Amino acid sequence: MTMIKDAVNAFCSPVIIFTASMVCFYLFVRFPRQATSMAVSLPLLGLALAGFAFGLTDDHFRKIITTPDNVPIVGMLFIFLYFTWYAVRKGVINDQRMERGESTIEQTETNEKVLVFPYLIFIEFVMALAYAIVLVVWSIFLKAPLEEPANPTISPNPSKAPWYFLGLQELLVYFDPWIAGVLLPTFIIIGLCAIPYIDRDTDGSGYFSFKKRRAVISTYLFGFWILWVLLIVIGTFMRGPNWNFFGPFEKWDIHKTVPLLNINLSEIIFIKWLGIGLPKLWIVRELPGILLTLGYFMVPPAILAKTKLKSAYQKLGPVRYAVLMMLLLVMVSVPIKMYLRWAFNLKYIVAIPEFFFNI
Amino acid sequence: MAKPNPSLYSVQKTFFWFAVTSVLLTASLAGIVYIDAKRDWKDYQKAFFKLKAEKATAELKQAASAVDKKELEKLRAEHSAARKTLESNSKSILDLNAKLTAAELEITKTKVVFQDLKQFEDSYRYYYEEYTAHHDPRAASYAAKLAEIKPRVQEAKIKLEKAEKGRDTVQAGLDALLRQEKEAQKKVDQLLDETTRIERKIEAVKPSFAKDLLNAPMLDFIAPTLEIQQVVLENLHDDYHFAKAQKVDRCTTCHMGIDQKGFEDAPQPFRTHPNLDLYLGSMSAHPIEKIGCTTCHGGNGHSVSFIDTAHTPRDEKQKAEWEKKYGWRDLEKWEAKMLPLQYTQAACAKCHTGTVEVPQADKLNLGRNLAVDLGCLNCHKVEGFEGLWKVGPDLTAVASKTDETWVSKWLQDPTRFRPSTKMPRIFHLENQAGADNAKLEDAAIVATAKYLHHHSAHPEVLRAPQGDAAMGEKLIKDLGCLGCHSAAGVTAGTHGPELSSLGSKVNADWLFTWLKDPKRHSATTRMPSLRLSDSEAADITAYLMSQRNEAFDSAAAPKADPKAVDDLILLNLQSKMRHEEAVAQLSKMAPDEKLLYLGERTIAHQGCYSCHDIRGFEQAKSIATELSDEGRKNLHQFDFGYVHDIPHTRQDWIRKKLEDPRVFDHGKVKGYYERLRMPHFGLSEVESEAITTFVLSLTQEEIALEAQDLLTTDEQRIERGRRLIQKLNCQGCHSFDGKDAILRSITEDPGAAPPVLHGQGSKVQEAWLHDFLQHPTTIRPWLKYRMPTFGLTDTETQDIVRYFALLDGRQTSYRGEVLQEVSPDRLAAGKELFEKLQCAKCHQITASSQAMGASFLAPDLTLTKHRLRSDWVIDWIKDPQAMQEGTMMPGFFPDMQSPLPDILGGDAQAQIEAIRDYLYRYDPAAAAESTAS
Amino acid sequence: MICSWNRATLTALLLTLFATQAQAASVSGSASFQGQAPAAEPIKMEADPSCKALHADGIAADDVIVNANGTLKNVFVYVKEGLSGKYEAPKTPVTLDQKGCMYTPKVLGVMAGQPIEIINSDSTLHNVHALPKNSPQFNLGMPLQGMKIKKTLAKPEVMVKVKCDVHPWMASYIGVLDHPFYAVTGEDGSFEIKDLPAGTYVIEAWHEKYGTQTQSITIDDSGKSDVAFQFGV
Amino acid sequence: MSAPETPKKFDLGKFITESQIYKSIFRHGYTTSDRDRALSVMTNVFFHLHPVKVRKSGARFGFTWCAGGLSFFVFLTLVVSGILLMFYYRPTVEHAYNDIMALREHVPFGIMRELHRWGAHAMIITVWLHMFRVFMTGSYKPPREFNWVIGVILLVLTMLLSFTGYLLPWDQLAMWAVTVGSNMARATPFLGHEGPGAALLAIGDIQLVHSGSDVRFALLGGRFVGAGTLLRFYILHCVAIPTAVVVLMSVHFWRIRKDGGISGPL
Repeated sequence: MTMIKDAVNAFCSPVIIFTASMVCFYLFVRFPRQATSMAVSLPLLGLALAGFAFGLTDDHFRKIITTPDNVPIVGMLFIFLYFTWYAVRKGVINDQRMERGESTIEQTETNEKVLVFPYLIFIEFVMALAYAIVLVVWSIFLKAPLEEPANPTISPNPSKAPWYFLGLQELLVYFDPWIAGVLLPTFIIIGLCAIPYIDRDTDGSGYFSFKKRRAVISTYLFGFWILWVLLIVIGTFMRGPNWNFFGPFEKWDIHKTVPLLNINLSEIIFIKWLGIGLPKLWIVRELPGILLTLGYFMVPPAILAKTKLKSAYQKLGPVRYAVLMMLLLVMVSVPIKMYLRWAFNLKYIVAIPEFFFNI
Repeated sequence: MAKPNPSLYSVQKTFFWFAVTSVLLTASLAGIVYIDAKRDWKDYQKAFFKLKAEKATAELKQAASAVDKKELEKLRAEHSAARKTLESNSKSILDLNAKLTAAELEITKTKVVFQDLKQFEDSYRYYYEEYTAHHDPRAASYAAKLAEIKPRVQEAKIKLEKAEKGRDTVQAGLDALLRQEKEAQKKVDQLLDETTRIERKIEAVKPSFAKDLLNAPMLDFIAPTLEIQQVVLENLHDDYHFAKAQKVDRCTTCHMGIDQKGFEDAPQPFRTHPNLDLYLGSMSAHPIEKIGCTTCHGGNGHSVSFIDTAHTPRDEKQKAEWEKKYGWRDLEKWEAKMLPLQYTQAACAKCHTGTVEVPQADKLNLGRNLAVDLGCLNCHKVEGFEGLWKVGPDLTAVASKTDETWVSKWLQDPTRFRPSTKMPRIFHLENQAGADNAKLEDAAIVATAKYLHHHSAHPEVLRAPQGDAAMGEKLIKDLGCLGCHSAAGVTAGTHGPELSSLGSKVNADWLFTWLKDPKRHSATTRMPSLRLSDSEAADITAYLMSQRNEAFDSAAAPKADPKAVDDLILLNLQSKMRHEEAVAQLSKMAPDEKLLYLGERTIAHQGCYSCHDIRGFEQAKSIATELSDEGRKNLHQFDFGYVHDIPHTRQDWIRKKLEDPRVFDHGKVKGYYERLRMPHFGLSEVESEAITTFVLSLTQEEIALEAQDLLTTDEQRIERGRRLIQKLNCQGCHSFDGKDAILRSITEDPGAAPPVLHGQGSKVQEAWLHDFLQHPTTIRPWLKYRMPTFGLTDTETQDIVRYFALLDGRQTSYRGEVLQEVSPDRLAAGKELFEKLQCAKCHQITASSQAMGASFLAPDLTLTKHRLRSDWVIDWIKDPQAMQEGTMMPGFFPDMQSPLPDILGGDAQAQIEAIRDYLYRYDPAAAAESTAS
Repeated sequence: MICSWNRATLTALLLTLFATQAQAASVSGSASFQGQAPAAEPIKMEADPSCKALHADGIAADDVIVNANGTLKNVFVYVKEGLSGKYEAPKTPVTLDQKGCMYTPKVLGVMAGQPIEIINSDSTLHNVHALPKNSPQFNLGMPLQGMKIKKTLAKPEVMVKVKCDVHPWMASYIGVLDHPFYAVTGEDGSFEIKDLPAGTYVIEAWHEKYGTQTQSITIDDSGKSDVAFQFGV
Repeated sequence: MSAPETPKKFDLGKFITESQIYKSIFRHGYTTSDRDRALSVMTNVFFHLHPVKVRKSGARFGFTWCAGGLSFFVFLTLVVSGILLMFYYRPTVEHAYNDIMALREHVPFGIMRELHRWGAHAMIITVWLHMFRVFMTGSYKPPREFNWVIGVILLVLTMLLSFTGYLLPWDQLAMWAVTVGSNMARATPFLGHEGPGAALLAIGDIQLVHSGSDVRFALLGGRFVGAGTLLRFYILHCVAIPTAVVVLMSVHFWRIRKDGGISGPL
């Protein structure tokens, strides 16, 4: 038992979890048909449930899972796992139908109309009743948390935001607050709003499908699962006192100390490589970082527009293409920054504390 | 495309799901009602009412058996006889009742007439007055109307009164008939008064259908019998950090019997609070309506659930019991938990501030006194405890007292030399274990001893003459040394050090000099001078020097390993300079220089100067944590390290720290100078619990002034005196102010013990007391104990004099006695009484007195007029035992009966006053002359 | 004598009341002295000439008096354990006299609440200073010859010392009990405790110098029982 | 329908459904004819959110997961339980915590607090789920672009509702979660006093954006989470955001109808 737990704890570091999740995600979107088949998904479900049940035997794990405010996260995970599986599976089935030249399930019924009362209303009513039952039972058996009165002099360690913001709080490890707390949420909202204006292809509207929309769906699922849900899970279940990382079976020890050796890009370049010391003027000092950042946002879109995404560029036109690339690059920059941190202890690419401007 | 099918699914099937979900929802809604109705506190209240009913039933049984059966029977018989008479008269009663009804009717009728007319009259009068005032001509007509109606009103009134009288007559007749039966009934009721009262009580608490209905779910908002009980505390607040919320204690919701007598043996939560006269009772000092519960016990008064109120178990056993019984668990995130019962006294200090001791809080007082005595407060700053004397001896002239070897052996382990010492062990503790550390510790010890001797002054020391050790031992017992010290095989005072094995420590010349005048050696010492003669001092010196600790003598002295010294010096230097500079500096030091440097660093690191005067450290700041708000310090600020065998609570941390001060270093990797420094005091369980209570009591919680026990100016002055008295240890020898003297307890004959000082303030004159405290003289020749000279300053002396006066409710004036004019007859009577009662048999009054055995028995009465207050003398002669238990002075006027009926008419009071007057006017010179002539 | 009559009536009364209890019996015995009798030291009464005058030939200390038959005088014998029931204290007082600057009797028994009449037969000042631990102490001056004072001791206590602070040699001991079963050895060293109900008792003997001894005895209906105490150096 | 042999038998159901009161409310019979069913939607203000008929594919649970409808229902339960809580709860620092404790300990139906809190969590999940489903079926595509945007705004508002409500119990959990959450506002570019560029906004030596004038101050009503924040969040939670949600929800529903009903292949 202890050995398994120790092994799990050792396995769990942000980089391993993150990488493993990305690999799984890649396999899932690369082989959706196999991944959603019963032969694969049922054993995986069994494995997940068994792992969860095993986890519950551990006091610490159980304590964190059953913290009242964390219970919905666990519920959400299972709900979303199921519906992701369900949606992709439906899409795969429709894809197969379309390959065979048949219409999708939805299309077969799209011209049939049924009366709202009773057919839709009844579903809604039963669902409403079912939800009410779940809520009441949930409320009866799980008391809402109430800690001691607010006290500005004692900050709990760790202090955490409400769980649905914990992905952003987790990003604070890798980004300054203005990026993690302001810029990225803004981009998320803008990005979400922009979806219908970029993906205007009416094909694939109103029914589950996968193959036709593989790129779009994969991007969305990547954003949702890896950059949102996974970060919430890490932030909620695996971040303990001093925002240190803890394995699922590791006790949250307030004294745990880990080395923090982060350095800035300018330091790497001017001290480690060139050995000339940091320039006094900030603009000179940060020039490599600024150039790198600008390059990141300028060069790939230009190259891709000429090569791989030529057709997309032509379809979208320059403005839409630029917006899309901007959004995508910002999104990708998150894991890139995380890996840079893990690989090179890189703190900031551009660090201008004079204006609180750090990237 | 298939033909459109207008139906999506079978509606009938959804009915099934409707049914299922509806039933489940109804069930879950019923669940809500159930959990609302099923609250723990309701069960407790039901159980309590049951208990109360049971108790009342038992009471009822007792009360019923106390009722005189025969008497009851007799009264009942009388009653039934009266009833019978009544029944036989039923016809006339019916008759009278009918008449009564008729009379009532008549009254009603006449009353209506009267009232109507009266209304008219009032109305006419109003108009009449109004019109007259405005000179309206209509006034005349109203005058006429008024005149017309007046007699009619009068007539109606008379009719009404007549009707009322008729009714009263009938009523009286009826009452007369019924009286006998009523009185008989009343007598029976009176006899059963007690049982009826208890029956009613039972009725109020016993379960019934009506009560069940009132308490039923959904109906219990109307008038339930099971209700939340609460006290709202006017002046007390819960600190919600941003605002203060009024304190509300709902504890009595479950602890229903807490302020009621009779539940002393009831199971919790119903048990009566101990000592209701002091706590909770409405007449007590801490009424529940004013003080509540959580003010002292802590916890969350708003809550009514066992866990969320933050009950804290006393020990592991209770914890296990609670876990089983109540499902108790620790509220990790709640700071203000209840204090476990053994530490409750810590809460007293919230309101009782500024006093040396808190009345009735023995544990807290013990802890506080220990914290003062052991020097805790020398190192730890605590608001309100500043400016205390240093508890350790002055080390500025230590070289003249003892040698370096002794000091270093002592520092290794003080208890090896003197098991009872208050000096804690500083070196060689668990976090410095291991051979390497031991070497470092020894090096530090030797260096410290070296430093102390090197920087010691060398005051002149007298030569000790040869003394008689046996005589010295007797003197130690006789002179009162034992009030402060344990010595000569007697365990007594703990104020000063135990004096056995002193021969292994000091040299005879120093000891002789010290005994002659301690202040000569150390100006700050608390040791007073006993005004010893040279031979007395020599005898005591001889005895004390003969007492040795052989095991300590033969123990090897620690050695300073040169490498260890170098290592430590390097560690010190490195904290100030670069490594290479440090090495260079070290290589420049001579060996002696090294030791002196290390000694200085060691003393600075360990903070020795907090308790001892040490040259070179006059301005040094104490090294320990401030404890002013320790009782509220956040739990996460306590570093438990790797100690897991104690509960992680504030009190357990403090206690563990006291018992084993270095334990929290356990398992940690730390440098020599980073380790915990608190020394080991070897406290007993009782002591560590008491000190823990004291430390928990240190909070800076703001309590409204109205709720505090504020001291008046006089009380503050008394406390100032108390502090001084504590410092001087007056109560080692004298019993007063609620404390019994140690010396008194080891003196067999109370008459030979130092005098009891209860009522000293009303006994002696202030000026005399002032002089006496500064320059003590012999008052009681028979006492061998000697009042020491403390070398008090004028302010200190005045503080003590005022303290004694205030204790007796008097203000100091230093005015002395003003004598009243007295007739010569009275003086003559006084003289006669003085002679007849043979006062001079014991009291010296002149050189030619007959007093026996050279004033062996009683004080010289010539002192009286300057020493005593005249009204005290009266009280004293009346009943000496009452004022000083065990005194040899007999009472001559038992129950104020004089043995001499022929003087002053046998009036005891007059006789006593005459004696007093005689004493205050007695002039020894004149008396000597008259005797001579 | 009145006193003993009183005790007899009391016992009779008790017997009628507790008729079920066994018949009364008595315990008798003696306190013998083993070894060399200590030489009695003469008391130095020079401090108070009026006392000195009363004893022209001098007087020996009275703390140990060994009788001619080798028994010990002034031993207080009483029932320590085994009694039940309540016993009323008699109203008649016991006398303690101060005569010739000495106490007579030296050792006496009294019931709690029973009056003690203290007499000063000397012409000098005496003070009676009783030092009980369970009851309130008293210390009364008796400056006049023939003066009498009545006092009681409220609670049982063995023994209560009575001293005179004016004359340090003077000491008397009073055994205060809540029952009437006690005796003091006299000139022949014997004692007798009468009218004791049958039962098992612990009897204790007390002497000023030699401390206490206890013995357990069982008394049957037949009546008599003998106890012997031995004191010695 | 009625049997002639038992003309006088009293039929309670009929008595009720034919009474004037019933008719005035429902305006149609309780039968299962298509006409009655259509009428029940058309004449009922609640049902009338829907059209009379919908696409068969869109009505299926497997297609919609009922996530949108459920989100609406959860919102309704939150409104109801929230109103009941408002009766009892006072948003001041003296009372807030005690009121919540009383709800937990002894107030009848204090369970409203649990219903409200867990309902809030549930709503976030259902809203996310709704968006997830809409994306997966590609239902945001023209002509439904704008409704998707409204949906995104509703999603943000839902999280803000939950966030503002999180503070109201006024315990450590609440206060510090909000402190952590709102600390980010400090770093808003130009608007937060620790945000990039804020230092540039100055007139001479006078900083325009400082801790007493930045966007966080506006949000919290003070430099730290305090009494002002509690009131501000209470108003936002109970009045401002719900109003916005209701307005946007109306638009959202209306647009569903106007953009072709419950999505399905067009």
